[in-house]
This record gives sequence, structure tokens and C-alpha cells, in this order.
Amino acid sequence: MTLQKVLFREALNQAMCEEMERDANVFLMGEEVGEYDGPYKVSQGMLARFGPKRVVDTPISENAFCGLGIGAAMTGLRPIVEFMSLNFSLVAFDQIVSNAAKTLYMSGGQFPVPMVMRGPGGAAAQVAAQHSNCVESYFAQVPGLKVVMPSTPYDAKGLLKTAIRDDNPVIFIENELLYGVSQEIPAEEYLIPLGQAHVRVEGSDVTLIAYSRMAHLLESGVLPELRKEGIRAELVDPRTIKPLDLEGLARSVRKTHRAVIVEEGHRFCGVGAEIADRLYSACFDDLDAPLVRVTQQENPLPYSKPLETASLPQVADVVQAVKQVLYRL
Amino acid sequence: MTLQKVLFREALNQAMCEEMERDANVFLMGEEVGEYDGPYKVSQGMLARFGPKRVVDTPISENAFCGLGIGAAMTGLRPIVEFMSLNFSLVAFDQIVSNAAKTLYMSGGQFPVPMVMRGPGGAAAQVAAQHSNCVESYFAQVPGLKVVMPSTPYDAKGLLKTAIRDDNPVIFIENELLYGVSQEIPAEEYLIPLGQAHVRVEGSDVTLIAYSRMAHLLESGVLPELRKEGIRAELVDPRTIKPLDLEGLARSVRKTHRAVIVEEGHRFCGVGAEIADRLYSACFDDLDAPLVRVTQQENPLPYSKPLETASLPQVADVVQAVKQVLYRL
Amino acid sequence: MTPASAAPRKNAIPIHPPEQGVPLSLANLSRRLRATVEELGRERLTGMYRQMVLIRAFEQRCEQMYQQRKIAGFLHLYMGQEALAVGMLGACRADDYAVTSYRDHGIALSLGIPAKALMAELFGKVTGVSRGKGGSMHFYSKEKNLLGGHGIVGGQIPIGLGAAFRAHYLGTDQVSMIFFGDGAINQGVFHEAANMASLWRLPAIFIVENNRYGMGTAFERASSVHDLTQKAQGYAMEARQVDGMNLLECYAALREVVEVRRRNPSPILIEAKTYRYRGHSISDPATYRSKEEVEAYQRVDPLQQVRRLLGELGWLGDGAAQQLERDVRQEVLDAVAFAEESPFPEPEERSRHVYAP
Amino acid sequence: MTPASAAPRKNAIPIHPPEQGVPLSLANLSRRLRATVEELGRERLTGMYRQMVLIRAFEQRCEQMYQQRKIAGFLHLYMGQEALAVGMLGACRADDYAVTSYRDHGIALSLGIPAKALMAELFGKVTGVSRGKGGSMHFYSKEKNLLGGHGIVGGQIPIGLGAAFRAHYLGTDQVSMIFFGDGAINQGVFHEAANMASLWRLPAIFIVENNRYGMGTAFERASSVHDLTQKAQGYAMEARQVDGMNLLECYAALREVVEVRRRNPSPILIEAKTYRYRGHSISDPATYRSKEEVEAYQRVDPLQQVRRLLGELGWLGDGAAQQLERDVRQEVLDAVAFAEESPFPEPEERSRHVYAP
Ligand SMILES: Cc1ncc(C[n+]2csc(CCOP(=O)(O)OP(=O)(O)O)c2C)c(N)n1
Ligand SMILES: Cc1ncc(C[n+]2csc(CCOP(=O)(O)OP(=O)(O)O)c2C)c(N)n1
Ligand SMILES: [Mg+2]
Ligand SMILES: [Mg+2]
Repeated sequence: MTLQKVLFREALNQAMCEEMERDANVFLMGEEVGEYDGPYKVSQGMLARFGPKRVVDTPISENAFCGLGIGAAMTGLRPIVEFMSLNFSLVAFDQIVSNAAKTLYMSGGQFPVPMVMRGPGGAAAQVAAQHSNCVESYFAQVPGLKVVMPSTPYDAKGLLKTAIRDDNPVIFIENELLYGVSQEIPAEEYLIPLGQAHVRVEGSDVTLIAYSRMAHLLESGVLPELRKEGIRAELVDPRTIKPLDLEGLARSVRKTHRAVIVEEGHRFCGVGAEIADRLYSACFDDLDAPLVRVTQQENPLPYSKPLETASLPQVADVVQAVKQVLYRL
Repeated sequence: MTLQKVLFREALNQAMCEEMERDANVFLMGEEVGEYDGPYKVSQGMLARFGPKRVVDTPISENAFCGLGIGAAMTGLRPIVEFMSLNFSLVAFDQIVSNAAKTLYMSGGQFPVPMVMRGPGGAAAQVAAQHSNCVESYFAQVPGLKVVMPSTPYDAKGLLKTAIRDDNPVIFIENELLYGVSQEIPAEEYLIPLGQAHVRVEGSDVTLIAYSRMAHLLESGVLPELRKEGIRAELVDPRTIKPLDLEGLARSVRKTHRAVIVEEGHRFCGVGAEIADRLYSACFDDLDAPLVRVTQQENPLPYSKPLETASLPQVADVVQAVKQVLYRL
Repeated sequence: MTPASAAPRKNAIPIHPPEQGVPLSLANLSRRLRATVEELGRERLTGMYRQMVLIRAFEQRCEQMYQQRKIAGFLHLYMGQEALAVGMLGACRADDYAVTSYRDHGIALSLGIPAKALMAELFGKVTGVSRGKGGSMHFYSKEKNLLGGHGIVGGQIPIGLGAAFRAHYLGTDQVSMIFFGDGAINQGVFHEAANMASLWRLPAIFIVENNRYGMGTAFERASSVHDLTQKAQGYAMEARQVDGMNLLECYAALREVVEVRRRNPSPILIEAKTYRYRGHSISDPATYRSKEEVEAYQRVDPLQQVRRLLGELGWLGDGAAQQLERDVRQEVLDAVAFAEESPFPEPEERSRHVYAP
Repeated sequence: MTPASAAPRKNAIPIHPPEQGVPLSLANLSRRLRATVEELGRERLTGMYRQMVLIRAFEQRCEQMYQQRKIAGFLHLYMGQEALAVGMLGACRADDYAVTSYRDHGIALSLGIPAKALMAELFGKVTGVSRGKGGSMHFYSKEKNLLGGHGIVGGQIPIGLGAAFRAHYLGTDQVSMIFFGDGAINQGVFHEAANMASLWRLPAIFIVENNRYGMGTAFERASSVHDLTQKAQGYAMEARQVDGMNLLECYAALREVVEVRRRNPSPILIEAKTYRYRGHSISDPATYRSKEEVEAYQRVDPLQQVRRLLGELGWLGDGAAQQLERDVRQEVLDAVAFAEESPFPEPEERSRHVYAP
């Protein structure tokens, strides 16, 4: 196996390019994906490589171009629809929920919708309330959709390739603050199946469950802190929110008997609520303490730096939660 | 106190009429609310009573008329925006999430959005997947919104009046199948505060938590069944999803030590997940068994009657869940 | 300053008589329609008439079946609009695409989907065109390229745009027939789709079935323009108006429109003036319009028009017409019997098709 | 058949020189603009010039402050478009409403919101116009009837419609100024709002700031029509085009438009041709357009035009102009100092204003 060092955005780019080479029905559509080379340069070079029919710049009309993708998918193409940010999927919400998710079912299995809807989700740096929505729990609620949230370039590439080949509508949520993260990944082709959690770091004292930027934060910021205090935490990244690898998570919890669930989004009806509910049911007798959730505070995200910091999960919040679940407070 | 027997839809109508009499800034806007007297006759007679300036028929343009309501609320009016069904709030999702919910906060407190968005939510009778969305968990996720889901005419009237007087955007979710339910309610004016759960039936063996149509189903269908088997269940109706009266629910659970949470919507990231997570944290040591959730199955709602029945929570499903939580299976 | 004629606005409009031209008859047939008749010939024209009769008979039976509680949920009938679907889709090729709203019975039958598969769908049976999962509002057919009956007003528009995009992407000469109502044109997604279709010259045929009402709301109470072709100017799109009660007009217009686009793709907005005979859905008593208005439209009934013409042409005598009606009635009865005898979906069907394998 | 002129479509457009009329100068001032100058008089016209200079200076300082990391997040500069905001809002009354996109600095300053409250907002300070919670994209002012800076493209349009509805509801003669971009007009919500505004004759002034780009996408690559006033015909709405680089044109046009509407409400669509000097946001190098194009617009720079005219009128000599610039620079420096010295919000502020009490 040859290794190559790539940025997160490059990993995504490779995944799309490889799949477009492989299958002429795959195309990329979205705002600024072509001539601008991508708002976050994820699609850099793709217009030059594949031409304007397969790398399509759109007007600012998300509801219609998302619906266009659904219609194209129903008729045999395999669109990758990029939302400049997933915040703008809210204007396309009806198409995603009413059509992308339900068409296969309503048509009695006649019309699959093989389509990836991707883009950055969550908060970036001080972009304020309307640009910082964590949309994963909305979409995870909806039967018919899959939701993927990779935290590393390696996962990003392997999962995106799988998502493009998947015959279902997949919401693929990236994170702007991770686009510049680099990692050595195989130069050879690989795929990662959807629905498999990954133990990023093994440990025995407590299970930490986190995905996307939070998994990154935990590995780089929280685990070193915990190690200093002699706490060996296991970090499990579900990678796919839906389907959720409950067994993968439960296995860890059965080992550690305690868990902290971290998500960047809001608490109420968040992904962590679902994970908690399932873990309680699956591991009720294994748990030595109630699960603890760390989430964004229950306010729209403010612009002002100190308020933003206080709103989003920080290393200290997670460390504190770990101590709480270990009764070490 | 004088009593009057009213249908659910009449209770809502009274609430709106009373508040419109009381405050000239309150108006009703939506599809078919005026000349048609309401798609479900909730606004019957209101056009005749208040005239076309205050009972406004709209084109089928939910995103814009919902946004219009937000702008009107920001500038001092108090709109009641009716969605013919909450399914159609999905095309207005961005206005609700990005503007209604966040404006007060983003403006640093300058612009409250006193506005009620109401209409029927959930499934009716065989209206299939696109017309049967349970939207409460989407909206409950969003800080800045309140979510109310009454199950009786009495609650509907008192809560709607409070919602109209509330200075925040309130999503007020009714249920088509309850519009024809009748109850004796006071003829005199009354209000019910948001955020107070109500113990609809007292009991000691198990707590059943349910709202909207499910509370109705439990009271009329499940409790008699359980009584036959000698199970005394306590039925608690949160009535308001957000703010959620956790203490009201926990009080019951601390008494019964077991609970079943029933919701009409889907399981993944549903309201029940949040309630479960909170109850586990609040009552971890009081619980004799893991909480059990009864929800809609994880498929889009099919048209065909037997499949629809199999998809939605039925009396037997709840009875079974109660037995499970009582370890009587 | 661009002068834009402000359309007059009225608020309570008791009667809207049909605005469109002369009903069909040999005496007043234009040269163009005469050529159309010749092009179609006896067999095809009679066949199209039969399709219209089938839609009518099918839906009359649906009403009965709804009363008998064999059919449930929402039921939106197409009666009155038959010429539109039959004429326009009659001018298309089998490999063209179509998509429409919940009011989809007429479109589905015009595409040649067997009545029994539709009736079975309405009965919620597994033999239904959507395996009983869709019901009246959600007829889908992979075989006939029907991309659905859609429940969210306007929601089908970008789906149809997607099919047009596919034709452009693959370089085929198919067109995409996108049907929607006069109420639906006020959904934002129409605006977005129209702009993209024009910008990229996609073969999207936007067809507004202007039946004068969006539910209980008269067209003029919801639309700031009374001539919907005006909308096309905002997208530099071609537009035309068609008498939707007139089969030949519908057919001839679409022949032209479609043929041009097979060679040189571009979108078009077609406003078809039509009328629905029944309420918005079966539960709507339609008290917002007058009996006189309904009768005025029934005087230009699309079926009657064609039947008279066929008679005048000597292509369908009274006896043959009655035979045709009997055949159709039998076809519908057979459909009902088929639906009745078909099994409901098995319980496992509930969890099938949530995800593709 | 409605003939609709299909606009020519080009794909790569290197230079779009300003299309609009003659730059301001006494020599070629039309009778209409001469009257406008007289109406305004020395003090107001100089005051408007000062506002334009303030916007320019304020934003130049913003760029610096961003580089120094005093400002963060997205920063969309208005430079180049100053005449539009100052002229149009200058023609409004203090009790009219305004709403705009994230590119809101120019609008906010034109409404007379103090520079220090805006700079403090950009610094995330509690003394900011939105208490530091909104940042650059979300300036709000209850006092000045500014209904926000909005981050979702087009999302502000129905908010402004709501303010127009309020005027209609209460029977006031206020108007609602709804600013949005050439990209935003392709959002469905514009279509929905325009129809309702026309249908109900609401005093909504829809102002497209056509600065030729929506992010990196040249106008012609996103819009099927090249003359946006064509869109108004789809709503039977009045429309006009205005030279957005020309302060007097902007002012004069809006005076007329607004005055008519105070007496007899109705909406209008105004396409203002303008240009942004900087990239879409501060992180956009704007390589999608040529230096020549930018320079062509700078030759009709809105500030320079007015300065020359004021000079020609003898209303603002070189010395006075320099003094004005120094004053403005000082005002901006004071704003920076104020922002710098202001405290960040207290931690409790985080949970305030989520809900009204
Ligand atoms: C987004 C949305 N809003 C509202 C409805 C409810 N609704 C269903 S049909 C209809 C009227 C549509 O009228 P039109 O487009 O003219 O079609 P027609 O029913 O006349 O065929 C309405 C308001 C809906 N299904 N979807
Ligand atoms: C619904 C939505 N889609 C995409 C974006 C990202 N975005 C922000 S500004 C912009 C361009 C808008 O262009 P235009 O309307 O012309 O305004 P301008 O920036 O030129 O003032 C885009 C695509 C967004 N904020 N909202
Ligand atoms: Mg209609
Ligand atoms: Mg622009």
C-alpha cells in the first residue's frame, strides 16, 4: 500500500473524481462548484477535468436544483448535489424530506434516488446563527435518508465513494473547519461501508462518542487532557449517523460502563438523544452512571467570540463531563 | 363556572376570536382560512366576523407568507399563520428556522417575533407519506421556537390563547383526527401556561407519557385495556414539547419507577428520545427498568390501510410496551 | 420605466364562462385542426376519445368506490380536464417523461397505465401501480416514465426538470412534461426551475393546468396576473395558451412544441385553460362556485366535443359510440374486480423500499 | 403564442463595462436631475456625499481591522454601491422600513446608525448594534427600522413584505425598502413575495442591487433574462431601471416611486445597476473578473461623481472636501476606538434573548 498525504478537501475531491471516472452518470452540481473551483475548493480542478456538463454551476436556487437532482436520480443519473453550506439545505428542505427520502417507498420500489447531497455543516469561525446550523438530527429523523459525517480525510474519502455508489439519498455532512486537516491515506482505491463505527482510540475507563469535528476535538484536545489525569478514554466515532452502528457503540460501553456523548449541535432531539436512548436500552444493566451529553448550548450561535466559545462544546466541557460520569467531580 | 360543550376545532376558533377581539394587532393568515371558512373549518365564521384585512386568504406560497408573518411580527403585529397542514411548513422551513427562531437573538433582543404558526400535524386517515409528517422534533430542535401540542379541546383553547399572547414564535400543532373530538370546557375565559405537563389520569404502576392524538389514544384505548389486566397506569401529557416540563414528567416517574413514552412520529431523534434522555438523567436511580418508547415505524407512511395501521402506534403496541417495562411479557 | 399593464383585480367573481374558442365541429374546424384530424386518422382519434371516456368512467367509479369505503385518503378527480392529458400526452413519445400533482388519474391513464393497476392502487392493494403504498396522489410507473403524482403543491416541478436535465446530459431527444396547477405556479420552486430550464435550454414543457381554482380560491384571488403566459417573460421563455377543453388543440399544440424541442431543446410554458367538474377533492362541496359556471363548462365538455366531431366525420356512429362506452365501462368494472380480488400487501411490505438494497 | 424575446446567452464574459448613463457633471445634468439638485440644496447634498464617504472609509477600516483579527467571520463589503443606499434611503422617511442581505454596512450607515455601534458590532462587543450577537451580516436597529442584515440569500424578502403588509394593515403611508442581490432574485421566495405584493397592492419596494455577480457567478451565468425588469411582468408589477452608481438618479427615482406609493400603495421592482469593488467577501480574491472591468467602474465611481458635481456647483471646494474627509476619517477612528474600548458581552448574555420574556 502506498500512502499519500492529503487534506480533507482533497480526499473528498479524489472520491468524487474517482467515482466520476468510474461512472459517466455521476455528476456534480451546485453553487460555484465549477468556474470558481468550489467555494471551499473541494471541487478544485474538476471543471477543467470533466467539463461543464458534469460539473454544473447553478443559480442560487437550492430547492429547484436539489429537486432537479432527485429527478435526475430517478431517471438514472447519479447526482452529487453540493450545498455551499448545509444551512442552505433548509430552503430545499421540502425536496429532501418529501421527495428524496420518500420516492422509493411511495413508488413501491420503482424509483430509487441514488444521490449524494453534501457540503459543510455546523459552525465555522464566528459566522453567526444563520450560518451555523447542525442539520444532522433533522435529516436523521427521516426514514429513507442516510446521514454520513466523517471526521478524518481517510473516512471522508472512503465513505464518500460508498455514498456515491449507494442507491439511496445520502446526506453527507462535512465541516468547514476540518477541510484543512491532513492525513496519510492509501493511494490505492478503498471504500468504507456506511454504518460502521470506528474505535479511533482504545481505552477502558469511559467511552467517548463523537463524530465530525467533535471527534477531532476529542482526539486532539480532550484525550491528552484526560491522559494527564490518568483517565483512559475510548473514543468511538460512529461516522455514519444513519444507519447507526449501535452495536459498535454498545460494545465499547459494555466494556467501559460509562459514556459521554458529544455533539456540536443542539441538545433537544439531537443525535445524542437518540444514541443515549438506544444505549440505555441496549446496556441498561452495564451502565454504572447515567450517560452524559455534551452539546451546543440552547441558543442560536452568536457572532461574538466569547459568546460563541461559550456556546460550543469545548475541551473543558468534555473533560468536566467525563469527570461527572466517573463521579470524580 | 358555566360549561359549554365544544369540538376541538371550535375551541381553537374561540381562542382565535377571543384574542382577535382583545387585540387589534392579531390577525389570521393562510390558505383557505377566509372565504372557504378554513380547510378544516377551524376558522369558520371568522372572515364574516373580522373582515378580509384580519382573515387573509393567501396564494399557495408558504415560504413567503410565513416570512411575511415574521416581518409583520417584527414590526408590531401578532400574526397567526395557519399552515393548511404542517407538512407544508417544510417549504417554509428556512423562514421558520433561520428567521422566526433566530431574529430576537441575532438582533440582540430588539425584535421579538410574536407569532403563532399553527395547523394540523401528523397522520390523518390514509393520506400517505407526503401528508403525514410529524414535524415536532424538527422544530423542537431549534432554540427560539416553542412547540405546543394539545390533546383536548380544553387544552387547545387555553394553550392557543397563551401562545397568541406569547412574544415568541410558537409552533402550535393540532391533529386532524382530533378536530371532531368534543369536551365540556368553561364558557368563561381561561388560559393555560406553556410548559406545564398535565396528569390526565393518575396511576401507580407505570407512567405513560403521550401528547396530541397519542394521549387521546392512550386514554380512550390503552388505559381500559390495562385496567382489565389490573395495571394502574398514570397518563401524563406534556402538552408543550418545548419548553418541556421535565419536572412534571419526572415526578410521575419517581412515583411509578417505570415509563413508556409514546409518540406518533418517527423514533430516530424523536421527541421521545429527548424525553428519555432527560428522564434517565433525572431519575436514573428511580428506574426499575429501561424506558420503552413506542413510535411510528421507521418507514414513510404508506397509503394502504393494513400497512398504515402497522406503521402507526396502536393500542396493542402500547399495551405490549407496558408489559415489557413491567417485565410481564 | 418598463410599463407593465396592471391587471384589473376583482374580488368576488360569480361566473367565469369558458374563455376559449369554438367547440369542435367539422363546420368550424380551422385548417390547422383539419390537418391534425387527418394526421391522426380514424383509429387514433377514436382511440384518444376512448381514453377520455375511460378517464371519465374510471373516476365516476372512483367516486362510488370512495362512498363504499373501498378507497380512502384524499381523492382529487380529473373529470373535465380529460382533453388536456389525452391530447398533450398523445403528442408525446413513449420514452418521454411526465410528472404531475396529486390530481394524477387522468395523466396516468393517458400514459396507458392499465386501469386495473390504478384501481388496485386506490384500493391499497399490492397489485397497485405503486404497490398500494402511494394511493390516489402517488401513481408512479417506471415502465411508462411517470415520475409520480406528488402531494406537495409544486413539488413535482423540479423533479420534471431533473428528467429534462437528464435528456440534456445524455444528449437524448426526450422531453419532460411537467404538469401543475394554477395555484402551484405561485410556489417559489416554479420560479427557480423556470429560470434554470431557460438558462440551460432544457427540454422542459411546463404545463399549467389552469382549472380556475386552487382548492377554494378562484384563480384571480391568488394570481397577480390573469394571463399566465406573462410569467414566461421573466425567464425569456417561450409561452403559449391552449384551450384545454379541446382535444385537438391540445394535441396539435404539443405536436408542434415537442417536435421543435426534439431538434433544438428549450423550455416552454403552456397555459391550458380548463376546468374541473368536481370539487377540489372528494370532500369538497365546492360551494365557492356557481352551478351556472359548472354548466357553462359542461356545455363545452371535452368528451362531447370529440364525440360530435367523430360522428360528423362518420368515424364513430351512435351505435359504435355506445359500444365503446360499454367496453370502457366493462374495463372499469374489470379493474374494480381486479382491485377487489387482489391481496393487500403482506406485512413485510411495510418495511420494504425504505432503502434500496 | 406569446412571443418572448430569447435573450442572447454568452458563457465567458471578460468585461462588462458600466451600462448606465453619463456620470454626473453640471454640464450634462438633465432638467430632472437639475431640479433634484435644487430640491436637495447644498446642505443635504453635501450631507449625502458625506454619508458615501463615510461608508467608503468605514469599510476600508473594516478591511484593516479584519486583517488585524479584530473582526472575524464573514465580511461582505459594500464599496462601489454607496450611491445606491445613500440615494435611495435618502429619499425615504425615518419611519419607513428597510431590510437587506449580509451586505448591510452601506444600508445601515445610510439609515444613520452611528458608525461606532456598527464597528462595535463587528468587534463582537456588547455596545454593538446587535449587542455583538449578529456580526457583520446581521445589523438590526429597532430605532432606525432596520429589519436586519440577513444571511440566507433572499431570506429577507418576505420579512420586508411583512413590513409592507403592516403598513397596509394599519393604514399607514410607510413603505418597505427590500434590498437584495442579482443572485437572490433566483430564490423562489422572491417569486412568492412579488406575487403577493402585487395581488394585495402592498407598498413593497423591491430593489435588486445588480452588482453583476452573485459570488463568483457572473449575472448572465445565473439569470435567464438580462433585463431584470422583465421579471415584473410576471406579477403585473411596475418596474424601472436605475443607474446605481449615480446618487442623484437613485435619489430622484426613489422620490418619485415612494411619493406615489404613499398615496396609492403598490409594489415596484427596481433594478439598480451597480458594482462591488471588492470580492464577494473578504476572503474572495475575485479572480473571476478582470482588472479592466473593475477599473471601468471606478471611472464612474459614485463618490467621485458627486464630489465633482459639488465642486462644479461651488458647494464643496477642495479644501472643504479634504476637511470633510478628515472629519469622516476621524469619525471612523473614533468608532474603532469605541469598539476597542467597549467590553465583550458578559457570559450571561449568551442565554439572553433566546426567548422574549
Ligand atoms: C405546499 C403545499 N401547500 C398546500 C397544499 C394543500 N393543497 C393541496 S392542493 C391545493 C390547491 C392546488 O391548486 P392548483 O395548483 O390550482 O391545482 P388543482 O388542485 O387545481 O389541480 C392546496 C392548497 C399542498 N398540498 N402543498
Ligand atoms: C440560500 C443561500 N444559498 C447560498 C448562500 C451563499 N451565498 C451567500 S452570498 C451569495 C451570492 C449572492 O449574490 P447576490 O444575491 O447577487 O448578492 P451580492 O453578494 O452580490 O450582494 C451566495 C451564493 C446563502 N447565503 N444562502
Ligand atoms: Mg387549479
Ligand atoms: Mg450580486
